[in-house]
Amino acid sequence: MFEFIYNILDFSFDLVIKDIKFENYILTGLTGVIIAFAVINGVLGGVLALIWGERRLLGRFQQRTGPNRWGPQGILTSTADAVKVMFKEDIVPEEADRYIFNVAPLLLVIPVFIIFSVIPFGISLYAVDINVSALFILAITSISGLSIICAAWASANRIAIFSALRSVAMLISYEIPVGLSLVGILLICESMSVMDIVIYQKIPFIFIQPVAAIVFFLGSLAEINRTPFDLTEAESELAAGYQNDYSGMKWGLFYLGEFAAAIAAATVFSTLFLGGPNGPFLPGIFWLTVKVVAVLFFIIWIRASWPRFRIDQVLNLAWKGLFELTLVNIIVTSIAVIIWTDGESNRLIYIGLANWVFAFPFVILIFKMLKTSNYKNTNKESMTYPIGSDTPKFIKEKIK
Amino acid sequence: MIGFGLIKGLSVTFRNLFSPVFTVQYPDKRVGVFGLAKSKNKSVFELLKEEPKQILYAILGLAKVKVKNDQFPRFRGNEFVWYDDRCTACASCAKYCPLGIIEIVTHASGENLQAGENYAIDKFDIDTGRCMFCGLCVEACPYDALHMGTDFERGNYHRAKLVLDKETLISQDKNPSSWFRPQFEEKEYNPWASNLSDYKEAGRHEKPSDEKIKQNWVNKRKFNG
Amino acid sequence: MSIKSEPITINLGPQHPSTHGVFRMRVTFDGETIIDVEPIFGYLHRGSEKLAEERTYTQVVTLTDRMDYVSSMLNNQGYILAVEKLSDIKPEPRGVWLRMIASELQRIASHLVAVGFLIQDLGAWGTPLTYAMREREKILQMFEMLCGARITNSYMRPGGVFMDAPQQFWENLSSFIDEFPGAVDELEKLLTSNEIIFSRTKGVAVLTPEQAINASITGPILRSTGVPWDLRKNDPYDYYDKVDFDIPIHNAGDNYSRYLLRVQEMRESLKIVKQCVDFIEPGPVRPHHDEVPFLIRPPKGDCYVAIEGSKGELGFYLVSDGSISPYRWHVRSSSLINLTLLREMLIGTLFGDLFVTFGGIDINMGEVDR
Amino acid sequence: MNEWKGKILAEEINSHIPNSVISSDKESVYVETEKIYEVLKFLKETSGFSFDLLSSVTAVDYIDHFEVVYHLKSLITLSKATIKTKLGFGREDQPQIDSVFSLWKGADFQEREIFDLMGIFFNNHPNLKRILLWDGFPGHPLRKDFVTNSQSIMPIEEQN
Repeated sequence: MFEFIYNILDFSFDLVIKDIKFENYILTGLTGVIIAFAVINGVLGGVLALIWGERRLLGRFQQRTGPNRWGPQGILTSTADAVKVMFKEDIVPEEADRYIFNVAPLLLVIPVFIIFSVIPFGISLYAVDINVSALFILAITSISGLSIICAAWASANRIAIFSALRSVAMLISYEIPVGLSLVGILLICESMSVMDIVIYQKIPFIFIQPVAAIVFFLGSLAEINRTPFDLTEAESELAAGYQNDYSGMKWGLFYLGEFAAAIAAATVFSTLFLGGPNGPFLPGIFWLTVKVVAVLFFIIWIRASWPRFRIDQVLNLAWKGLFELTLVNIIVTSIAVIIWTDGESNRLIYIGLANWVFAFPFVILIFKMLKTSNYKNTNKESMTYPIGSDTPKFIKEKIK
Repeated sequence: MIGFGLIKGLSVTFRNLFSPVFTVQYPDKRVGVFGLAKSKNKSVFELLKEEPKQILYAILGLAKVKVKNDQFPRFRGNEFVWYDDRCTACASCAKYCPLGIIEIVTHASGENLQAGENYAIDKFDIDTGRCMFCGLCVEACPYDALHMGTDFERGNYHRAKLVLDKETLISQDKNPSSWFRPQFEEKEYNPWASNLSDYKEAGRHEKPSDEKIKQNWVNKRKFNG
Repeated sequence: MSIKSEPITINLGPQHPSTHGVFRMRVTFDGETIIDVEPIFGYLHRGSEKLAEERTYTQVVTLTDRMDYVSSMLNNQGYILAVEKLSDIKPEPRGVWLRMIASELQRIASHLVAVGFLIQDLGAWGTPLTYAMREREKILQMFEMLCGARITNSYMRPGGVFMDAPQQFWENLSSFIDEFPGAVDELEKLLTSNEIIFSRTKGVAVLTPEQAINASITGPILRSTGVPWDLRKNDPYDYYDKVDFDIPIHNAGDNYSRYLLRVQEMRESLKIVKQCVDFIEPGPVRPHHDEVPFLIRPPKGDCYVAIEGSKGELGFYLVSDGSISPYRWHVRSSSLINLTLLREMLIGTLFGDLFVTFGGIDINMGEVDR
Repeated sequence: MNEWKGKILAEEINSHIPNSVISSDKESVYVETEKIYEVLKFLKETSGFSFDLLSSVTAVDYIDHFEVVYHLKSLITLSKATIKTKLGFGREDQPQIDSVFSLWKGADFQEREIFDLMGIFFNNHPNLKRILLWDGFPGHPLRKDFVTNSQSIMPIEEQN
């Protein structure tokens, strides 16, 4: 991809001027700008489409129409919203720390876009191929927590602080299972490069690493603050959480960052577990889009159907459930990898079978264990209050 | 077991994804090509011949059709219907109004002196800006002169314009609601289909003939004993 | 190692997405745990009781609509029963049956709102709420057929109801009776066995029957603690002694049992509506104006009438001095009194449970502040 | 549900707590204000009465005196009764009565409401402050001498 654009630029430069100084530096920079421009605008377009799609779909799930006024089927609604948000008054609270207050939205948005730099959109269609890109994705996503705590602290709002503390607690808890869930894949592929993982996925890894897929999916839901883990915003408890004091385009950036994160999470999931751009006949970008849309549909479907967890339950799930599951997954996978070494035919199928047989039952077991609530269940079997057990005194005397 | 309830919930929402919507679009609704043709009672080809621009709009999803949602006949609407021919200026409505928003000013007209002098109405104002549409004024009216209306689109930027004065009440379209008017329901009268500008149709009683008035007059003064 | 920490006090409301109106709480947290709650009322206080002293007995009906605006019919019924008892009016049977149909439908509508918003407070993104509202919409449309208004009904008058129901109403009612059980089943399928709802509401904000009765808590909350106390059964008014229905009770006394109880009560209410439709016979719906005039002048005296509202015992205390307007009108609002134990229920729970408990109590600010 | 006749209930109360009943009518018993707590405690805790549910507490302004009305219900004996007491004769500034908060917690908000709107002071109430109106509201609106037209409902600091 990079070479392709670089060569085109080189060729067209040569047509106009020859022998400019530092030609390769200029060309490298220009190529980078073009790729970044394409990717970022693609993601921005995706965000607008996702906002529209989510609102329409939620509407349909709830037997409503959803937005349908601007453009065909209301597709321009999110564009109109974006324009409106840009022109809204920008309010900074008096007691806010202005500098951090302004920087926080950017801190949320930029890392999300950086993730897309290592995602392969086709078999040889990627911006950069780092040899530790899986680790890179995990590292970059943690920055969003910093952004949220910056925003909350700077806006000097107690409700926002609650939201930030929840966010940090969740981020710390879910980093670990999400990171460990990838270990199984890395063991099988013996590479940390996303490109290598994609090439290795003759069978999508969701069938070979079911436990890891579940853990990764739940973990990424928690990291992007979607239902049932949307405790950071928790509309019915914290109003809007850390965004309470933001308005105008700064709020718009938060909104953008959240939806871009949803797309990023869906893309990473479909790259690592659904085979990414792998698919018959059609180009890779098509298959990737189909998979991303499918994952996003599932995320929206969950949002339409389930309520939210409480904070202690969310943390319990991470530490007492998902963490153990990843450990089980690592043990089973590493034993399987040792038994069926590289080069063996049907290696993936054997490893997958081992995972389904030995690791997957633990999902049921651990979820069953989590069912007990830490509250005391005072379920009384019999009625205790003696209703109608006595008669009034004046009637008693009458009977006498 | 954990998970089954959640999956059941997912199945319920998924089934509803394909069931028809229950929201009502108002004041207009977006339609496709077929919807547009249906709303104009034409086939798509006729429409394509006559109004190709409209077809293009419909394909783009910009075509809209006006929707007017009919309420039920008893709907207590915004504009009051008042028949000045029926009103005797007794001011029952003003007395029964819990908020006191009906203002009536009368003077002795000097007409019909024999049967007891009639009142002429100088002012009949209803401040709908403060009205809560309880309908007690209509219930109180002994001569069926005042009726609830059936309109609800009187949004305005000035509170003063919400006051219905005598001229507006006389001149505006008369689509009375059948709230506390059983005679309308017996007739199966539909406020959205027809107009009731004739005061004679709105009442519970026929206006008595002169002969009957005379008879009443005599009966009242009959000596009992 | 110990980290220095201090409690944090947050002011929730009067503008908050899930306080069900303009309700304010001053909540003190230790981390996420609630250590103190102080409810603050009065943001919707309109002085209905004072207003009633300057209005006639019929005009006060319009004030009752605006008290608990999701169960206006029940408020109308309670008030009208008090007026009838005070001035010794014998209501017409058809009027009473219509009154019962209307108020039971209103109870269903009110419970639908309660269940919908309870789940909304749990964080479900509107889906159960829209399903509940879809059913409530049908009831409100029937109310519009009956009396021309959806919320502020003013349907009942001393001696019965103001007008007979139109033919359209009966057709809609019969189709509603057929369809509604299916809709409740759908709602229950979505919610009742949902593990998230289960884990979040089960065992939260537990009340014992002794606590609840001592704090004058009535209605679904009392019944969820295992006390089968329903004024429709224990102190029948109108014709509730002629219809056959059960009082569903639960023993746990937590938020989950409050939710389940409301769902079961909806089914019981539908049962009552069905029987009322069978029992109703043609006839006048209110006494003639000669018997019960528009301006009622009850004899001197006072009376207290309580009905089983959708939120608990809804009492009306009327004092008459023989004039056309009540000398004193007091509403025993169950919404206000059910909040008495809010502090005791919430202390020790987490932030997430706060609004769930609040939704489980199901108050209406119009009735709390009046 | 049985309703206690005023006369029978008055006799019962008077035989246990002498000189506590002033009079009785068809449904209600008028009790001495000083003994209201004692009488209600007796009615709550004695078997045969066991009024465990305080249905409603309210007050009426009869211009020359106030009247506090207690509507009691009993879930155990399935009966109900009305107890009334007259106080504040001659419109003394702050009529006083004992709170029943320690008997029924349900009296909490209702007594606060009476204090707020009617201006009757409840002794021994742990948290007696205005509930529906704000602190500093001029007067008590449900009293008959509260004139709505002339009295501003704005807080004092905002009036100037």
